[in-house]
Amino acid sequence: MITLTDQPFEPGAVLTAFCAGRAETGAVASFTGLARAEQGQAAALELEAYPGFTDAAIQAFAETARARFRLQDYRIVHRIGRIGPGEAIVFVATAAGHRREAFEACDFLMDWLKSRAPFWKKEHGPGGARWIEPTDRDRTDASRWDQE
Amino acid sequence: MITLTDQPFEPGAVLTAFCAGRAETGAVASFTGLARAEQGQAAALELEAYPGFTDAAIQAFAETARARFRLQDYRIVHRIGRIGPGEAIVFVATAAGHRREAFEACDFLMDWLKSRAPFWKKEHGPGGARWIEPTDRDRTDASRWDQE
Amino acid sequence: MVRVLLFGRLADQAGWRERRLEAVSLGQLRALLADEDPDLAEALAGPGVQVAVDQAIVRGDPALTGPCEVAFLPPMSGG
Amino acid sequence: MVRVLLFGRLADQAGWRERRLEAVSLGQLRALLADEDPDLAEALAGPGVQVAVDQAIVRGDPALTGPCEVAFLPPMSGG
Repeated sequence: MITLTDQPFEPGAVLTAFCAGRAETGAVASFTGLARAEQGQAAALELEAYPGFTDAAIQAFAETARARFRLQDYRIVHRIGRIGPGEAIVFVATAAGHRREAFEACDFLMDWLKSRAPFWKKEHGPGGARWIEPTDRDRTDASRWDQE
Repeated sequence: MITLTDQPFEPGAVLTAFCAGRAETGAVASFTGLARAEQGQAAALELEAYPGFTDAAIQAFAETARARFRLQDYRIVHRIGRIGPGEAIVFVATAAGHRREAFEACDFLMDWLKSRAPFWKKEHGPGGARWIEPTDRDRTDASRWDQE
Repeated sequence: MVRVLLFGRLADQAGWRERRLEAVSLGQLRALLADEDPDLAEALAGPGVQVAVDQAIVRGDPALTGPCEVAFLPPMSGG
Repeated sequence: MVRVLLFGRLADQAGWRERRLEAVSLGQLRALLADEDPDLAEALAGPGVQVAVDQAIVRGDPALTGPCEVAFLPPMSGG
Protein backbone atom coordinates (compact mmCIF):
# COMPACT_ATOMS: atom_id res chain seq x y z
CA MET A 1 0.00 0.00 0.00
CA ILE A 2 1.19 3.50 -0.85
CA THR A 3 0.19 6.70 0.91
CA LEU A 4 1.14 10.29 0.12
CA THR A 5 0.25 12.60 2.96
CA ASP A 6 0.68 16.28 3.78
CA GLN A 7 0.37 15.53 7.52
CA PRO A 8 3.14 14.38 9.90
CA PHE A 9 3.04 10.61 10.46
CA GLU A 10 4.57 8.19 12.94
CA PRO A 11 6.76 5.50 11.29
CA GLY A 12 6.53 3.26 14.37
CA ALA A 13 2.74 3.19 14.15
CA VAL A 14 2.97 2.23 10.47
CA LEU A 15 5.44 -0.55 11.31
CA THR A 16 3.16 -1.86 14.06
CA ALA A 17 0.22 -2.10 11.65
CA PHE A 18 2.41 -3.66 8.95
CA CYS A 19 3.78 -6.40 11.27
CA ALA A 20 0.39 -7.35 12.72
CA GLY A 21 -0.78 -10.90 12.07
CA ARG A 22 2.27 -12.01 10.06
CA ALA A 23 2.59 -15.62 11.20
CA GLU A 24 4.33 -16.67 7.96
CA THR A 25 6.50 -13.66 7.19
CA GLY A 26 9.77 -14.04 9.06
CA ALA A 27 11.43 -10.82 7.91
CA VAL A 28 10.37 -7.17 7.88
CA ALA A 29 12.94 -4.55 6.86
CA SER A 30 12.15 -0.88 7.11
CA PHE A 31 13.69 2.47 6.37
CA THR A 32 12.71 5.85 7.77
CA GLY A 33 14.06 9.02 6.17
CA LEU A 34 14.05 11.98 8.52
CA ALA A 35 14.45 15.64 7.60
CA ARG A 36 17.84 16.87 8.82
CA ALA A 37 18.17 20.29 10.43
CA GLU A 38 21.75 20.59 9.03
CA GLN A 39 22.63 22.74 12.05
CA GLY A 40 20.02 25.30 11.12
CA GLN A 41 20.96 25.43 7.44
CA ALA A 42 17.70 23.69 6.54
CA ALA A 43 14.73 25.29 8.24
CA ALA A 44 12.23 23.19 6.32
CA LEU A 45 11.85 20.98 3.30
CA GLU A 46 9.00 21.31 0.85
CA LEU A 47 8.03 18.37 -1.34
CA GLU A 48 5.72 18.60 -4.28
CA ALA A 49 4.06 15.61 -5.93
CA TYR A 50 1.83 15.30 -8.99
CA PRO A 51 -1.22 13.61 -7.45
CA GLY A 52 -2.18 10.50 -9.39
CA PHE A 53 1.01 10.52 -11.47
CA THR A 54 3.40 10.26 -8.51
CA ASP A 55 1.39 7.55 -6.72
CA ALA A 56 1.07 5.53 -9.93
CA ALA A 57 4.82 5.74 -10.61
CA ILE A 58 5.63 4.58 -7.07
CA GLN A 59 3.10 1.77 -7.31
CA ALA A 60 4.49 0.54 -10.62
CA PHE A 61 8.02 0.54 -9.25
CA ALA A 62 7.01 -1.15 -6.00
CA GLU A 63 5.35 -3.94 -7.98
CA THR A 64 8.61 -4.60 -9.85
CA ALA A 65 10.33 -4.79 -6.45
CA ARG A 66 7.69 -7.20 -5.19
CA ALA A 67 8.30 -9.54 -8.11
CA ARG A 68 12.09 -9.17 -8.17
CA PHE A 69 12.58 -9.90 -4.46
CA ARG A 70 9.56 -12.22 -4.00
CA LEU A 71 8.06 -9.88 -1.41
CA GLN A 72 4.97 -10.91 0.46
CA ASP A 73 4.00 -7.29 0.98
CA TYR A 74 5.25 -3.70 1.15
CA ARG A 75 4.18 -0.42 2.72
CA ILE A 76 5.27 3.04 1.60
CA VAL A 77 4.30 6.33 3.23
CA HIS A 78 5.69 9.56 1.75
CA ARG A 79 5.22 13.06 3.08
CA ILE A 80 4.47 15.93 0.75
CA GLY A 81 4.17 19.63 1.55
CA ARG A 82 6.29 21.40 4.14
CA ILE A 83 8.35 19.15 6.45
CA GLY A 84 10.18 20.36 9.56
CA PRO A 85 13.55 19.10 10.87
CA GLY A 86 13.32 15.69 12.55
CA GLU A 87 10.01 14.84 10.87
CA ALA A 88 9.67 11.67 8.81
CA ILE A 89 9.83 12.24 5.05
CA VAL A 90 9.50 8.64 3.93
CA PHE A 91 8.85 5.23 5.43
CA VAL A 92 9.29 1.98 3.50
CA ALA A 93 8.69 -1.49 4.94
CA THR A 94 9.08 -4.81 3.12
CA ALA A 95 7.92 -8.25 4.22
CA ALA A 96 9.52 -11.46 2.99
CA GLY A 97 10.15 -15.01 4.11
CA HIS A 98 13.83 -14.31 4.75
CA ARG A 99 15.87 -11.27 5.63
CA ARG A 100 18.10 -10.99 2.54
CA GLU A 101 15.10 -10.36 0.27
CA ALA A 102 13.46 -7.96 2.74
CA PHE A 103 16.66 -5.89 3.13
CA GLU A 104 17.49 -5.78 -0.56
CA ALA A 105 13.97 -4.82 -1.58
CA CYS A 106 13.84 -2.02 1.00
CA ASP A 107 17.24 -0.71 -0.12
CA PHE A 108 16.19 -0.95 -3.79
CA LEU A 109 12.93 0.94 -3.18
CA MET A 110 14.70 3.67 -1.23
CA ASP A 111 17.39 4.19 -3.87
CA TRP A 112 14.70 4.72 -6.46
CA LEU A 113 12.46 6.86 -4.26
CA LYS A 114 15.35 9.15 -3.33
CA SER A 115 16.67 9.63 -6.84
CA ARG A 116 14.02 8.93 -9.45
CA ALA A 117 10.55 9.21 -7.94
CA PRO A 118 8.45 12.10 -9.31
CA PHE A 119 8.86 14.62 -6.52
CA TRP A 120 10.16 18.19 -6.60
CA LYS A 121 12.02 19.24 -3.52
CA LYS A 122 12.67 22.72 -2.19
CA GLU A 123 14.89 23.46 0.77
CA HIS A 124 14.08 26.50 2.86
CA GLY A 125 17.12 27.78 4.75
CA PRO A 126 18.39 30.99 6.30
CA GLY A 127 19.52 32.25 2.87
CA GLY A 128 16.17 31.60 1.17
CA ALA A 129 14.74 28.66 -0.75
CA ARG A 130 16.28 26.51 -3.47
CA TRP A 131 15.10 23.60 -5.59
CA ILE A 132 17.17 20.45 -5.13
CA GLU A 133 18.40 18.03 -7.78
CA PRO A 134 19.33 14.40 -7.01
CA THR A 135 22.90 14.05 -5.75
CA ASP A 136 25.58 12.08 -7.59
CA ARG A 137 25.46 9.55 -4.76
CA ASP A 138 21.71 9.09 -5.25
CA ARG A 139 22.32 8.37 -8.94
CA THR A 140 25.15 5.97 -8.15
CA ASP A 141 23.10 4.14 -5.53
CA ALA A 142 20.13 3.76 -7.85
CA SER A 143 22.27 2.62 -10.77
CA ARG A 144 23.75 -0.26 -8.71
CA TRP A 145 20.53 -2.13 -9.47
CA ASP A 146 20.61 -1.45 -13.21
CA GLN A 147 23.75 -3.50 -13.74
CA GLU A 148 22.32 -6.75 -12.47
CA MET B 1 20.95 0.20 23.83
CA ILE B 2 20.44 -3.55 24.07
CA THR B 3 17.52 -5.31 25.76
CA LEU B 4 16.91 -9.02 26.24
CA THR B 5 13.34 -9.69 27.28
CA ASP B 6 11.19 -12.73 27.97
CA GLN B 7 8.02 -10.70 27.30
CA PRO B 8 6.41 -9.97 23.90
CA PHE B 9 7.36 -6.52 22.60
CA GLU B 10 6.09 -4.20 19.90
CA PRO B 11 8.78 -3.29 17.30
CA GLY B 12 6.80 -0.25 16.16
CA ALA B 13 6.83 1.22 19.66
CA VAL B 14 10.60 0.70 19.84
CA LEU B 15 11.02 2.40 16.45
CA THR B 16 8.89 5.34 17.57
CA ALA B 17 11.04 5.88 20.66
CA PHE B 18 14.25 5.45 18.62
CA CYS B 19 13.25 8.05 15.99
CA ALA B 20 12.11 10.68 18.50
CA GLY B 21 14.01 13.95 18.52
CA ARG B 22 16.45 13.04 15.71
CA ALA B 23 16.82 16.39 13.95
CA GLU B 24 20.32 15.53 12.63
CA THR B 25 19.96 11.84 11.81
CA GLY B 26 18.56 11.52 8.31
CA ALA B 27 18.45 7.73 8.11
CA VAL B 28 17.00 5.00 10.33
CA ALA B 29 17.07 1.42 9.05
CA SER B 30 15.36 -1.35 10.97
CA PHE B 31 14.83 -5.06 10.84
CA THR B 32 12.17 -7.10 12.62
CA GLY B 33 12.49 -10.88 12.76
CA LEU B 34 9.15 -12.61 13.32
CA ALA B 35 8.60 -16.22 14.38
CA ARG B 36 7.19 -18.17 11.44
CA ALA B 37 4.41 -20.66 11.96
CA GLU B 38 5.75 -22.78 9.05
CA GLN B 39 2.19 -23.93 8.37
CA GLY B 40 1.89 -25.46 11.82
CA GLN B 41 5.30 -27.17 11.69
CA ALA B 42 6.63 -24.71 14.30
CA ALA B 43 4.27 -24.35 17.24
CA ALA B 44 6.73 -22.25 19.21
CA LEU B 45 10.36 -21.24 19.39
CA GLU B 46 12.36 -21.25 22.60
CA LEU B 47 15.46 -19.10 22.92
CA GLU B 48 17.97 -19.41 25.69
CA ALA B 49 20.56 -16.75 26.52
CA TYR B 50 23.38 -16.68 29.06
CA PRO B 51 22.48 -13.53 31.01
CA GLY B 52 25.41 -11.15 31.20
CA PHE B 53 27.50 -13.09 28.66
CA THR B 54 24.98 -12.80 25.82
CA ASP B 55 24.29 -9.09 26.41
CA ALA B 56 28.02 -8.33 26.63
CA ALA B 57 28.74 -10.20 23.38
CA ILE B 58 25.98 -8.31 21.57
CA GLN B 59 27.15 -4.99 22.98
CA ALA B 60 30.75 -5.61 21.92
CA PHE B 61 29.66 -6.52 18.41
CA ALA B 62 27.28 -3.57 18.15
CA GLU B 63 30.11 -1.20 19.10
CA THR B 64 32.23 -2.56 16.24
CA ALA B 65 29.27 -1.90 13.94
CA ARG B 66 28.91 1.61 15.31
CA ALA B 67 32.55 2.40 14.51
CA ARG B 68 32.64 0.58 11.17
CA PHE B 69 29.54 2.28 9.76
CA ARG B 70 29.87 5.59 11.66
CA LEU B 71 26.49 5.05 13.33
CA GLN B 72 25.02 7.78 15.46
CA ASP B 73 23.08 5.21 17.48
CA TYR B 74 21.59 1.71 17.51
CA ARG B 75 18.82 -0.14 19.31
CA ILE B 76 18.57 -3.91 19.70
CA VAL B 77 15.74 -5.80 21.39
CA HIS B 78 15.92 -9.60 21.49
CA ARG B 79 13.31 -11.97 22.84
CA ILE B 80 14.29 -14.93 24.97
CA GLY B 81 12.12 -17.72 26.33
CA ARG B 82 9.14 -19.15 24.49
CA ILE B 83 7.99 -17.25 21.40
CA GLY B 84 4.77 -17.93 19.52
CA PRO B 85 4.21 -17.71 15.73
CA GLY B 86 3.98 -14.12 14.48
CA GLU B 87 5.69 -12.69 17.55
CA ALA B 88 8.80 -10.55 17.18
CA ILE B 89 12.05 -12.39 17.96
CA VAL B 90 14.46 -9.55 17.26
CA PHE B 91 14.37 -5.86 16.41
CA VAL B 92 17.43 -3.91 15.28
CA ALA B 93 17.42 -0.22 14.37
CA THR B 94 20.40 1.85 13.23
CA ALA B 95 20.68 5.63 12.92
CA ALA B 96 23.13 7.35 10.59
CA GLY B 97 23.51 10.52 8.59
CA HIS B 98 22.85 8.72 5.31
CA ARG B 99 20.95 5.63 4.32
CA ARG B 100 23.78 3.46 2.95
CA GLU B 101 25.49 3.31 6.35
CA ALA B 102 22.20 2.74 8.20
CA PHE B 103 21.19 -0.15 5.89
CA GLU B 104 24.60 -1.83 5.88
CA ALA B 105 24.99 -1.64 9.65
CA CYS B 106 21.52 -3.11 10.21
CA ASP B 107 22.22 -5.93 7.74
CA PHE B 108 25.63 -6.57 9.34
CA LEU B 109 24.17 -6.70 12.86
CA MET B 110 21.40 -9.06 11.77
CA ASP B 111 23.76 -11.45 9.99
CA TRP B 112 25.82 -11.74 13.14
CA LEU B 113 22.84 -11.96 15.50
CA LYS B 114 21.23 -14.72 13.43
CA SER B 115 24.35 -16.84 13.07
CA ARG B 116 26.88 -16.09 15.78
CA ALA B 117 25.20 -14.48 18.77
CA PRO B 118 25.24 -16.60 21.94
CA PHE B 119 21.71 -17.98 21.89
CA TRP B 120 20.47 -21.55 21.90
CA LYS B 121 17.32 -22.12 19.95
CA LYS B 122 14.78 -24.90 20.27
CA GLU B 123 11.87 -25.39 17.90
CA HIS B 124 8.72 -26.98 19.27
CA GLY B 125 6.66 -28.62 16.53
CA PRO B 126 4.03 -31.31 16.16
CA GLY B 127 6.76 -33.99 16.23
CA GLY B 128 8.41 -32.73 19.41
CA ALA B 129 11.24 -30.31 20.10
CA ARG B 130 14.66 -29.98 18.46
CA TRP B 131 17.68 -27.76 18.98
CA ILE B 132 18.57 -25.70 15.92
CA GLU B 133 22.02 -25.02 14.47
CA PRO B 134 22.79 -22.02 12.22
CA THR B 135 21.94 -22.68 8.59
CA ASP B 136 24.53 -22.67 5.81
CA ARG B 137 22.90 -19.49 4.52
CA ASP B 138 23.35 -17.80 7.90
CA ARG B 139 27.05 -18.68 7.83
CA THR B 140 27.42 -17.44 4.26
CA ASP B 141 25.59 -14.18 5.03
CA ALA B 142 27.74 -13.51 8.08
CA SER B 143 30.98 -14.36 6.27
CA ARG B 144 30.25 -11.76 3.56
CA TRP B 145 31.54 -9.17 6.02
CA ASP B 146 34.73 -11.07 6.90
CA GLN B 147 36.17 -10.73 3.42
CA GLU B 148 36.17 -6.96 3.36
CA MET C 1 -10.14 22.82 -22.86
CA VAL C 2 -6.66 21.99 -21.63
CA ARG C 3 -5.81 22.00 -17.93
CA VAL C 4 -2.17 23.09 -17.75
CA LEU C 5 -0.11 22.16 -14.67
CA LEU C 6 3.36 23.39 -13.73
CA PHE C 7 5.57 21.81 -11.06
CA GLY C 8 8.63 22.73 -9.03
CA ARG C 9 10.75 25.63 -10.28
CA LEU C 10 8.55 26.05 -13.37
CA ALA C 11 5.56 27.02 -11.20
CA ASP C 12 7.74 29.42 -9.21
CA GLN C 13 8.99 31.03 -12.40
CA ALA C 14 5.52 31.34 -13.96
CA GLY C 15 3.82 32.58 -10.82
CA TRP C 16 1.00 30.07 -11.35
CA ARG C 17 0.60 26.31 -10.95
CA GLU C 18 -2.57 25.65 -12.90
CA ARG C 19 -4.65 27.32 -15.58
CA ARG C 20 -7.03 26.46 -18.39
CA LEU C 21 -6.35 27.22 -22.06
CA GLU C 22 -7.76 26.23 -25.43
CA ALA C 23 -5.32 24.37 -27.68
CA VAL C 24 -5.52 21.51 -30.19
CA SER C 25 -1.88 20.44 -29.94
CA LEU C 26 1.03 20.65 -27.57
CA GLY C 27 2.80 22.91 -30.07
CA GLN C 28 -0.12 25.32 -30.13
CA LEU C 29 -0.21 25.31 -26.33
CA ARG C 30 3.50 26.17 -26.19
CA ALA C 31 2.94 29.01 -28.68
CA LEU C 32 0.08 30.47 -26.62
CA LEU C 33 2.26 30.41 -23.50
CA ALA C 34 5.16 31.96 -25.42
CA ASP C 35 2.99 34.90 -26.52
CA GLU C 36 2.39 35.76 -22.89
CA ASP C 37 5.68 34.80 -21.29
CA PRO C 38 8.58 33.99 -23.63
CA ASP C 39 10.95 33.19 -20.72
CA LEU C 40 8.51 30.63 -19.36
CA ALA C 41 8.04 29.02 -22.78
CA GLU C 42 11.82 28.71 -23.06
CA ALA C 43 12.02 27.09 -19.60
CA LEU C 44 9.22 24.66 -20.54
CA ALA C 45 11.30 23.56 -23.53
CA GLY C 46 14.50 23.39 -21.46
CA PRO C 47 16.73 20.37 -20.81
CA GLY C 48 15.22 17.68 -18.62
CA VAL C 49 11.69 19.06 -18.70
CA GLN C 50 9.21 16.29 -19.50
CA VAL C 51 5.62 16.66 -20.61
CA ALA C 52 2.76 14.43 -19.51
CA VAL C 53 -0.61 14.38 -21.25
CA ASP C 54 -3.28 12.85 -19.06
CA GLN C 55 -0.50 11.61 -16.74
CA ALA C 56 1.44 9.75 -19.44
CA ILE C 57 4.83 11.06 -20.59
CA VAL C 58 4.77 12.18 -24.25
CA ARG C 59 7.38 13.34 -26.73
CA GLY C 60 7.14 15.60 -29.78
CA ASP C 61 4.00 17.53 -30.64
CA PRO C 62 0.95 15.35 -29.93
CA ALA C 63 -2.57 16.50 -30.74
CA LEU C 64 -4.72 17.41 -27.74
CA THR C 65 -8.21 16.10 -28.41
CA GLY C 66 -11.02 16.99 -26.06
CA PRO C 67 -10.58 17.95 -22.43
CA CYS C 68 -7.16 16.92 -21.21
CA GLU C 69 -4.45 17.64 -18.68
CA VAL C 70 -0.97 18.75 -19.74
CA ALA C 71 1.75 18.79 -17.07
CA PHE C 72 5.25 20.25 -17.41
CA LEU C 73 7.66 18.34 -15.17
CA PRO C 74 11.13 19.72 -14.37
CA PRO C 75 13.88 17.20 -13.50
CA MET C 76 12.59 15.09 -10.63
CA SER C 77 14.53 15.35 -7.42
CA GLY C 78 13.31 12.19 -5.73
CA GLY C 79 11.75 12.28 -2.29
CA MET D 1 32.70 -23.26 45.24
CA VAL D 2 32.03 -23.45 41.52
CA ARG D 3 28.66 -22.52 40.05
CA VAL D 4 28.25 -24.79 37.02
CA LEU D 5 25.88 -23.73 34.22
CA LEU D 6 24.70 -25.81 31.27
CA PHE D 7 22.95 -24.40 28.20
CA GLY D 8 20.87 -25.68 25.32
CA ARG D 9 21.02 -29.40 24.57
CA LEU D 10 23.59 -29.97 27.32
CA ALA D 11 21.07 -28.93 29.99
CA ASP D 12 18.41 -31.15 28.42
CA GLN D 13 20.78 -34.09 28.40
CA ALA D 14 21.95 -33.56 32.00
CA GLY D 15 18.48 -32.91 33.40
CA TRP D 16 19.81 -29.85 35.25
CA ARG D 17 20.85 -26.33 34.27
CA GLU D 18 22.76 -25.20 37.33
CA ARG D 19 24.51 -26.74 40.32
CA ARG D 20 27.31 -26.05 42.77
CA LEU D 21 30.44 -28.20 43.08
CA GLU D 22 33.85 -27.95 44.69
CA ALA D 23 36.77 -28.07 42.24
CA VAL D 24 40.16 -26.37 41.93
CA SER D 25 40.53 -26.78 38.17
CA LEU D 26 38.40 -27.29 35.10
CA GLY D 27 39.92 -30.77 34.71
CA GLN D 28 38.90 -31.74 38.24
CA LEU D 29 35.41 -30.39 37.58
CA ARG D 30 35.11 -32.50 34.42
CA ALA D 31 36.29 -35.57 36.37
CA LEU D 32 33.67 -35.01 39.09
CA LEU D 33 30.94 -34.73 36.48
CA ALA D 34 32.24 -37.84 34.67
CA ASP D 35 32.00 -39.90 37.88
CA GLU D 36 28.28 -39.18 38.05
CA ASP D 37 27.36 -39.05 34.38
CA PRO D 38 29.97 -40.25 31.86
CA ASP D 39 27.71 -39.51 28.86
CA LEU D 40 27.32 -35.91 30.01
CA ALA D 41 31.09 -35.53 30.53
CA GLU D 42 31.64 -36.82 27.00
CA ALA D 43 29.09 -34.32 25.64
CA LEU D 44 30.76 -31.47 27.57
CA ALA D 45 34.05 -32.35 25.83
CA GLY D 46 32.36 -32.74 22.45
CA PRO D 47 33.04 -30.76 19.26
CA GLY D 48 32.00 -27.14 19.35
CA VAL D 49 31.37 -27.00 23.09
CA GLN D 50 33.03 -23.93 24.58
CA VAL D 51 33.74 -23.25 28.22
CA ALA D 52 33.45 -19.86 29.90
CA VAL D 53 34.92 -19.11 33.32
CA ASP D 54 33.35 -16.01 34.86
CA GLN D 55 31.85 -15.24 31.46
CA ALA D 56 35.14 -15.31 29.53
CA ILE D 57 35.86 -18.13 27.07
CA VAL D 58 38.78 -20.31 28.19
CA ARG D 59 40.79 -23.15 26.63
CA GLY D 60 42.69 -26.03 28.20
CA ASP D 61 42.57 -26.79 31.91
CA PRO D 62 42.61 -23.50 33.84
CA ALA D 63 42.75 -23.42 37.64
CA LEU D 64 39.53 -22.35 39.35
CA THR D 65 40.50 -20.10 42.22
CA GLY D 66 37.88 -18.97 44.70
CA PRO D 67 34.16 -18.75 43.93
CA CYS D 68 33.59 -18.75 40.20
CA GLU D 69 31.10 -19.55 37.47
CA VAL D 70 31.82 -22.21 34.82
CA ALA D 71 29.48 -22.38 31.83
CA PHE D 72 29.41 -25.10 29.17
CA LEU D 73 28.19 -23.62 25.88
CA PRO D 74 27.09 -25.87 23.02
CA PRO D 75 27.39 -24.47 19.46
CA MET D 76 25.51 -21.20 19.39
CA SER D 77 22.54 -21.10 17.09
CA GLY D 78 22.16 -17.34 16.80
CA GLY D 79 18.87 -15.65 17.60
